[in-house]
Amino acid sequence: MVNPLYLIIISLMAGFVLPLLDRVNRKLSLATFIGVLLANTVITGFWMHGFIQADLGTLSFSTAGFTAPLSINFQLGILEAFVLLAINLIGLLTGIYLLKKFNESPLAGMILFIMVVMGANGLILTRDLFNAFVFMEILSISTIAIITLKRTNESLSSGFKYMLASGIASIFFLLGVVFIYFFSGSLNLDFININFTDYRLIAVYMVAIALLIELKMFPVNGWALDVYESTDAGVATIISVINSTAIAFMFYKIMPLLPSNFLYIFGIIGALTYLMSNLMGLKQENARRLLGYSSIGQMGLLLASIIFTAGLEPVLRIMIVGGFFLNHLIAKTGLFWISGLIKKEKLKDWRVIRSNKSLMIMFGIFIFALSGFPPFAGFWAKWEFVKSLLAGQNILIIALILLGSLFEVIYMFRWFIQTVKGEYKEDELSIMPSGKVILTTLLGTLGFGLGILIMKNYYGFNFLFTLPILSLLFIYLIDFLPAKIKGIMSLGGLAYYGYYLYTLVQFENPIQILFGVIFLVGSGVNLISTLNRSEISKGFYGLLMMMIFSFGSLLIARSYLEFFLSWELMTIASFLLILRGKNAQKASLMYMIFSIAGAYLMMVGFGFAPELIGSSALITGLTYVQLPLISIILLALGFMIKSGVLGVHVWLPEAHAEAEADVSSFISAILLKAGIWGFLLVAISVVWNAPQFDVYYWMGWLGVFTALVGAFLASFQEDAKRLLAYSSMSQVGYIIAAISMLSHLGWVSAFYLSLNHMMFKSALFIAIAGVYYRTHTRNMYEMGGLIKKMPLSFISVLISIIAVSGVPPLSGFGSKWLMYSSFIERGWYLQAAVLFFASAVSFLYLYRLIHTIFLGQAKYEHKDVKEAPVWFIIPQYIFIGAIMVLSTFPNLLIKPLSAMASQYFNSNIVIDGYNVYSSYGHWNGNLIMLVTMGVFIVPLFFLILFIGKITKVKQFNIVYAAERPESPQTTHVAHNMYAHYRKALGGWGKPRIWDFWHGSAEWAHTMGDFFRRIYSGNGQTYLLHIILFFVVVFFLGV
Amino acid sequence: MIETLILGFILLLIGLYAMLSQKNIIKIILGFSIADTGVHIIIVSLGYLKGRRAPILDSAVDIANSVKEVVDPIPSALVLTAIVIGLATTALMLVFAAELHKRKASFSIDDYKELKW
Amino acid sequence: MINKLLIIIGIIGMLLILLPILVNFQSPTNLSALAEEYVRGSVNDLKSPNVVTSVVVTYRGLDTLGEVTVLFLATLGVGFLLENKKNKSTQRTVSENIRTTSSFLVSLIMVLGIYIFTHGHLSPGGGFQGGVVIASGFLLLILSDLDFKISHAILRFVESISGLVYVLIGLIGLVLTIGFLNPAILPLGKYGDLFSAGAIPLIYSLIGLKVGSELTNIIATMGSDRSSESVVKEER
Amino acid sequence: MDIFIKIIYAAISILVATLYGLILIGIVHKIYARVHRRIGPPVWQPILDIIQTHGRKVATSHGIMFFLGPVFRMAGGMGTYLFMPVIFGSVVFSNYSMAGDLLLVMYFIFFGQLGMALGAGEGGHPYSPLGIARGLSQMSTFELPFSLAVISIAIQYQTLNITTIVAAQQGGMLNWTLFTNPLAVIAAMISLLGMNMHSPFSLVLAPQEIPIGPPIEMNGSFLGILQTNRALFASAKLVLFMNLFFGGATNLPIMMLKTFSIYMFSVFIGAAFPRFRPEQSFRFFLRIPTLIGILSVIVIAYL
Amino acid sequence: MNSLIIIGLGVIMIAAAIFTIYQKSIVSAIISAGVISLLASVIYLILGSPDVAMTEASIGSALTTVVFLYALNRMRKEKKDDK
Repeated sequence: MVNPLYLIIISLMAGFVLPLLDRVNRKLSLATFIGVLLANTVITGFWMHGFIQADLGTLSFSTAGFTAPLSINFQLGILEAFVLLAINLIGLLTGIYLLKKFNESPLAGMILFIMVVMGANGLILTRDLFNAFVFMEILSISTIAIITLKRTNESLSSGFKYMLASGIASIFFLLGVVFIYFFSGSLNLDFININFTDYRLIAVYMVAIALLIELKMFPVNGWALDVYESTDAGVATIISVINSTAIAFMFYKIMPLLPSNFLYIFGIIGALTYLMSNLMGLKQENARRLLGYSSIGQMGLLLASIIFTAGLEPVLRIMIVGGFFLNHLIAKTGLFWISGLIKKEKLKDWRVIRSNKSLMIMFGIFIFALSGFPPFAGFWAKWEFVKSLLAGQNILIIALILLGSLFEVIYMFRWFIQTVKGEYKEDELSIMPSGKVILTTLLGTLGFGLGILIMKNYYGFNFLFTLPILSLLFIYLIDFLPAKIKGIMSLGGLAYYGYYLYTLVQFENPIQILFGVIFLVGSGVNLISTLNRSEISKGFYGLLMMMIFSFGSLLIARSYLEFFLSWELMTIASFLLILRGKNAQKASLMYMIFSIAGAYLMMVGFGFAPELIGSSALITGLTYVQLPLISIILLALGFMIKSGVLGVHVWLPEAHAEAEADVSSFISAILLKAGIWGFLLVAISVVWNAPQFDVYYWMGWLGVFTALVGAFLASFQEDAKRLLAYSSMSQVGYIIAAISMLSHLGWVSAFYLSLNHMMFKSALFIAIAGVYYRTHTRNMYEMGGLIKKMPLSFISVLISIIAVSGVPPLSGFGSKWLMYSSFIERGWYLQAAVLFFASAVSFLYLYRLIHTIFLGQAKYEHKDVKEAPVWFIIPQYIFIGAIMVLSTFPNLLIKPLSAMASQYFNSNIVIDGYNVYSSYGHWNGNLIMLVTMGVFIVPLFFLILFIGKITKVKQFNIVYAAERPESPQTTHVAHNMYAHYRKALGGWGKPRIWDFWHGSAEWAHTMGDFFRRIYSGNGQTYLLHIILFFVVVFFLGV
Repeated sequence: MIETLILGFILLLIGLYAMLSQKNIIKIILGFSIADTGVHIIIVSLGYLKGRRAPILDSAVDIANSVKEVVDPIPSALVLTAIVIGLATTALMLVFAAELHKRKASFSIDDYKELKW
Repeated sequence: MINKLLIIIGIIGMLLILLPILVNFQSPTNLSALAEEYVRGSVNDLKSPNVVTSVVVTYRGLDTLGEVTVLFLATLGVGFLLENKKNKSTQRTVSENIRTTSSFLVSLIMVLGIYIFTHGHLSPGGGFQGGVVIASGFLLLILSDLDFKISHAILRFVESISGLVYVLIGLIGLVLTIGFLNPAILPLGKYGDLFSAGAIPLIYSLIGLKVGSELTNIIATMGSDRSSESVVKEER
Repeated sequence: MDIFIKIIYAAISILVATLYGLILIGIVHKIYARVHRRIGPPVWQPILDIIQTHGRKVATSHGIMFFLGPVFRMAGGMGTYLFMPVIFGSVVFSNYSMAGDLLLVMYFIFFGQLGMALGAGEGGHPYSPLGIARGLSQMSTFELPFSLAVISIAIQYQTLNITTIVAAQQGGMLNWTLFTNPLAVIAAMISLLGMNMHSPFSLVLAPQEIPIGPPIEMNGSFLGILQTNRALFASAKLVLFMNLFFGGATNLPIMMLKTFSIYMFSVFIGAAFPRFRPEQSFRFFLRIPTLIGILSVIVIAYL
Repeated sequence: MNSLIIIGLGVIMIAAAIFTIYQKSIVSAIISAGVISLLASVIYLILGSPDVAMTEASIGSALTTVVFLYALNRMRKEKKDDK
């Protein structure tokens, strides 16, 4: 093992020798510069390798021929090696990134850079407190000096502020260190063996506070923001990554000295920093400063994780802290680098990034990584961290962190969406230096690879769970192919996947097969409609397959983590798919925010859940554990958010409406079912162990009102897709309510409805997609009379809406019958009445849908409209066919569904031939079909026989006050069709939930704006913050 | 020695007060310098043992019994380092101040808040 | 006004926090174990009468190396920030008397400086103090002789070489596997001699040279006149 | 064989119900006329009207859906009627009630309405969708109290099977739901006013606002079928109410008596009140009748 | 004896510190801050740390003051040049 002193020696020698070399040749000094950084990286790499190969424990290296505590010693363990490797690697890469800059500026820049890295290395390695002080000074002085690499008023003044703050911090640190020596008689961390209680506390307190200041904790971090904003991108990187990491590591080293109550407070400060800086970031419009807020937040998170993982086993601790660290390291480095390439201050000007495809992808990767999405390290870290915090009952910390994380997601994704979707002019194009772009790409790939590494090696995930990611990558590679080829390949892949799951994985539970049909067969049929894409559709199939395979993974997940992983992958894919829509900025952002909020609820919910026994699929595994109430509530809420339950439904119409036409059907018909699947899993566990009827009673009400409100909202829409979206919300409400009943019949009806909804909603969305494809509008009042142009679409819509409405004889009635029977049987009478009301209201929107599009007066501009493309027609008729078959032979479905539900409940429906008996009534689908056909045929024949001569008339030949109407626009009753009803509802018709969420968002922004006023820009105010922070935190702790 | 310790604390606080209350950047740096001096005095006071002499073991000291005769050398060693570092910091601060002044020709720290929020 | 109040609160708060230390302060009666080791070791292992020097140069040699680095960085930073243009020749003249007196004084000061850092292990003082003395000599020169121009190149050279040798001396110890910066790479010699205590005098001399050149550099850079039209390029 | 007999029985049943419904309408017209101090048309006038409209040689059609609309409507009426037993204990009049229960009947009502709405929609006349919008809205509101009443009696009799419900009401007037569960009956009867679309709830046909409403474009045989259905559907609804709330009927005369009385109830109310504006009507149903319905459920289920 | 000296010195130093803060003339303030360091070095001597005393005297009082004055000089010059 190479002596770690060499890290210092090499850097110092280089530092001293560079001024001489530079006299000879600048090239030489540049080579030396890179050589030193490379040597550091290689050395640390060897250590890491050595530590991975063999468990060497921690090695101590002393100086001056004496052992510690006489002399200063360095300690090298796997942790040190890991952190050192990471920061030296970033140092090397950033050094390369800055090479051009260094070539043009004075030599001092390079030396200072080396010294920053050396200071960080020394700070991490040393065990001597005073030595740490020296290295800290090296670190901060070199950092401050290098800030002026970019020479502006701003960077100078921010450097000065930094100096003042770090000056005070170093005074505290020095005093603290000396007092520690005075009280304990040693400066070496390994030999300090007294407790710092009573008045001695101040010694360690001062050291800790100094580190917190240097770590830029809230609120003593105003100067740091200025620095991030004003300095060169590369320098900001090393401050954010190298500098902060070294200090965080130092904090880790002095942790054993700190009393536990203070540690707790520092942990809270860390979490609070995370929350506050992200809250304040909401209002930020300057990209660099935003990254500054984010950096500071991440440091807070890192600090909190260091403190609150103290009791964990080392490997897990490394997973958590190391995960956050790596994530921050890579994402923030990448983002800062990109900011250096973009050279735009305003967030919205970043759209020029679109001129460079790979940079844009990297930007996305870094943002996803920073937001804690799989497979990046932050995801795993957050998962384990929340779990461990829960084990320690630190609810407050979880709340702070998750809320902070949510804010971070909000501004990061707002930025991302703005960047990816914003219009940009060609002349804004800027040519990016390709070397730096490659470097950034390398970094992004590294981050991605690391995540995959954790996934494969630490957790040992099955191939199936990496499939979503792999498919994305694979299709990205063949993205140059035409859409049809990719589509057919996807279809083939999906078919094989389904076959593979069915035959080889072998479902443990028939319910899995049901949802497999919904997820995979449904997706497969829906996929046909995407074959209509004629262009290349870059990126589309990759994301689509990623989403579909994630559905599959959800089905077979065997642990909470597998489930959550697949869930998050699904969220990524669906978010990006929605984002593809033309005006989907707002929609996709809302989708992301709500998804993340839901995911966090789930994460906490899973954290509370007891460990699973064995490795069977979740649907079996969950039956062996008893979920605590809190877990049930959180999980159910998380899943309900994804399903768009009342109160959190606001994302749903936007996402459905703004997504591309053939994507909406996936979202509505299948994605919402993923929420249902999760909700069902929780319910299964509950049913099997201790039925929590109270909670589910209220969830039932929630579902019922979702159904009602969804139906009303759907009735008041002008936009066809929005109407269908609210209709989906309404239907999901039925399903949620039915599952919440926790009864046999309830579940049968929920299953029945889930499958039915998948079919008819797919058909409807695809039909509307066809209409949109032809008419280029989603506003129903702009259509009309299309029945003559698009008869096939009309028929499929007709049959679908009959199925939705539940009018006999189609399969919809089956679900209604099961539903009401189960509600009455379960004793949920009022709920049943509300549902009945909801389904009556649903006629309003269904009629509106079919009438305003297909009936009434045709518009002139649609006179050349043709039938929808065949690729849209095929899947519709597959679904329609399935609906017809299941309507005629309902037992095909009822029997297996009943069997599924009777795994958990005593069956109380009897199936006798075509008769289905519940304890309240009966229903014979076959006979109904026959009678209906009979009563339909009789008047039909009568009419055909006796009608006499039929005269066909032209469009406007109607009895209209003896006048010919002027135009279809005035004659087609479509706009605001149910105005009376809206009026009748009065105050109930106001969009209160929208107002609530808007208000909340507004409030958060106002709060962020309010708090960030403390950063007055005045260096002296920042000093005052520091002093007051010192005082207040001390008295809080005491 | 408690007297010097108190003195050190007073100087530290005066220095901090100056840093917080003075608008003139030179005065702020002076405040830092005073606080630094205070810290150094505190450190040296902590190493002092009553009635002992400097840790230089020349002929005037009984070498065999030296540990009973000299003051603690460690704080002195630390302060040596700290003083030099203090100088380095002060010099850098002053250069920053000078450069800032060059841009805006103002001594007041209130004039250097281009960046905020 | 609120600002003032907060400042007062802050300072009083700090006072309250620090007060317990004063109240509980007891002057120790014995050296700490570590200090005792140092005192003994300085005599026995290092043969250096000045314990502080032993601690600074040997036991905590890494600190000192770091400290030199900090100063080095400050020099760099100062130079980096104040990119000096050519000195403007000023018309002010200094009397011949002052000039000769000062050059005489300067040579005395230099000798004193060298004495201080070479005797660092024997008497109070050492590399830093000596270095400062040397720097003050140069300061005197700058003040008295306005035409005097210090060659930055030479300063850089001295600075670099002394720093490099310092590190190399440390490295020798590492290569000999007796420890980085171990002064025992040279014979320890006789207690109390000038050439004793191993490499301590050598190291201290190098430190003296380095500190001297660095400080001179700082002074020279800061003191040098800068023409007002030398506007540093702004990056925007 | 069985099936054929069943079909013949069903045909008889429908014929009787249709004629009865037509005569009921005639009677109502007569009563209105008398109230207005006119002589009025003869009671069989509706039958003559139907024959007359069917006799038209020419019919105007706006398209397939327009053509199918009346068919749907008629099928809806026939189906609704056929899925419930008309006379308790009678084989001929038990219809196809074994195909499903009360829920089926309630939902089959929508079948005809939906079909009619679609057919009328294709007519392209603005009054049609206006009328339909009103009709659907009002339907959704009066279904709420009605469904509450139905739920209430389902709880009361522990079944949704109409035959069983009727059976439970046998053995004297006091066993009728009217007396055993009066709240539910009140709620349902108010809904019936809406269902029958008599004043004050005659929003859909509203002569002064949107004359005739949805079927405005219907003519010839289309109109004839619609008129036929109107009679059949009216009697189907009455039979449903009779079965659920008034003890059903064991023979034809009792059935006629009971249904006539129920019908007269809505006719007299209609003659007495002026028409509501749409939103007034919606609000009305969502308030008092709904409250009564909820009360009836609560009383039956929890008290 | 030592205590008395120290208290005396201390009072002067504190006075100098306060003078530094409230003195309008920056040059005087810088000089008086230098005085504090100089007196501090006396205190170090009393506390048995001649090494520190030497360092403080040379660096703390002399060099620091010089650096301050130089910096001030630079700024002053700026002002003149500006006018």
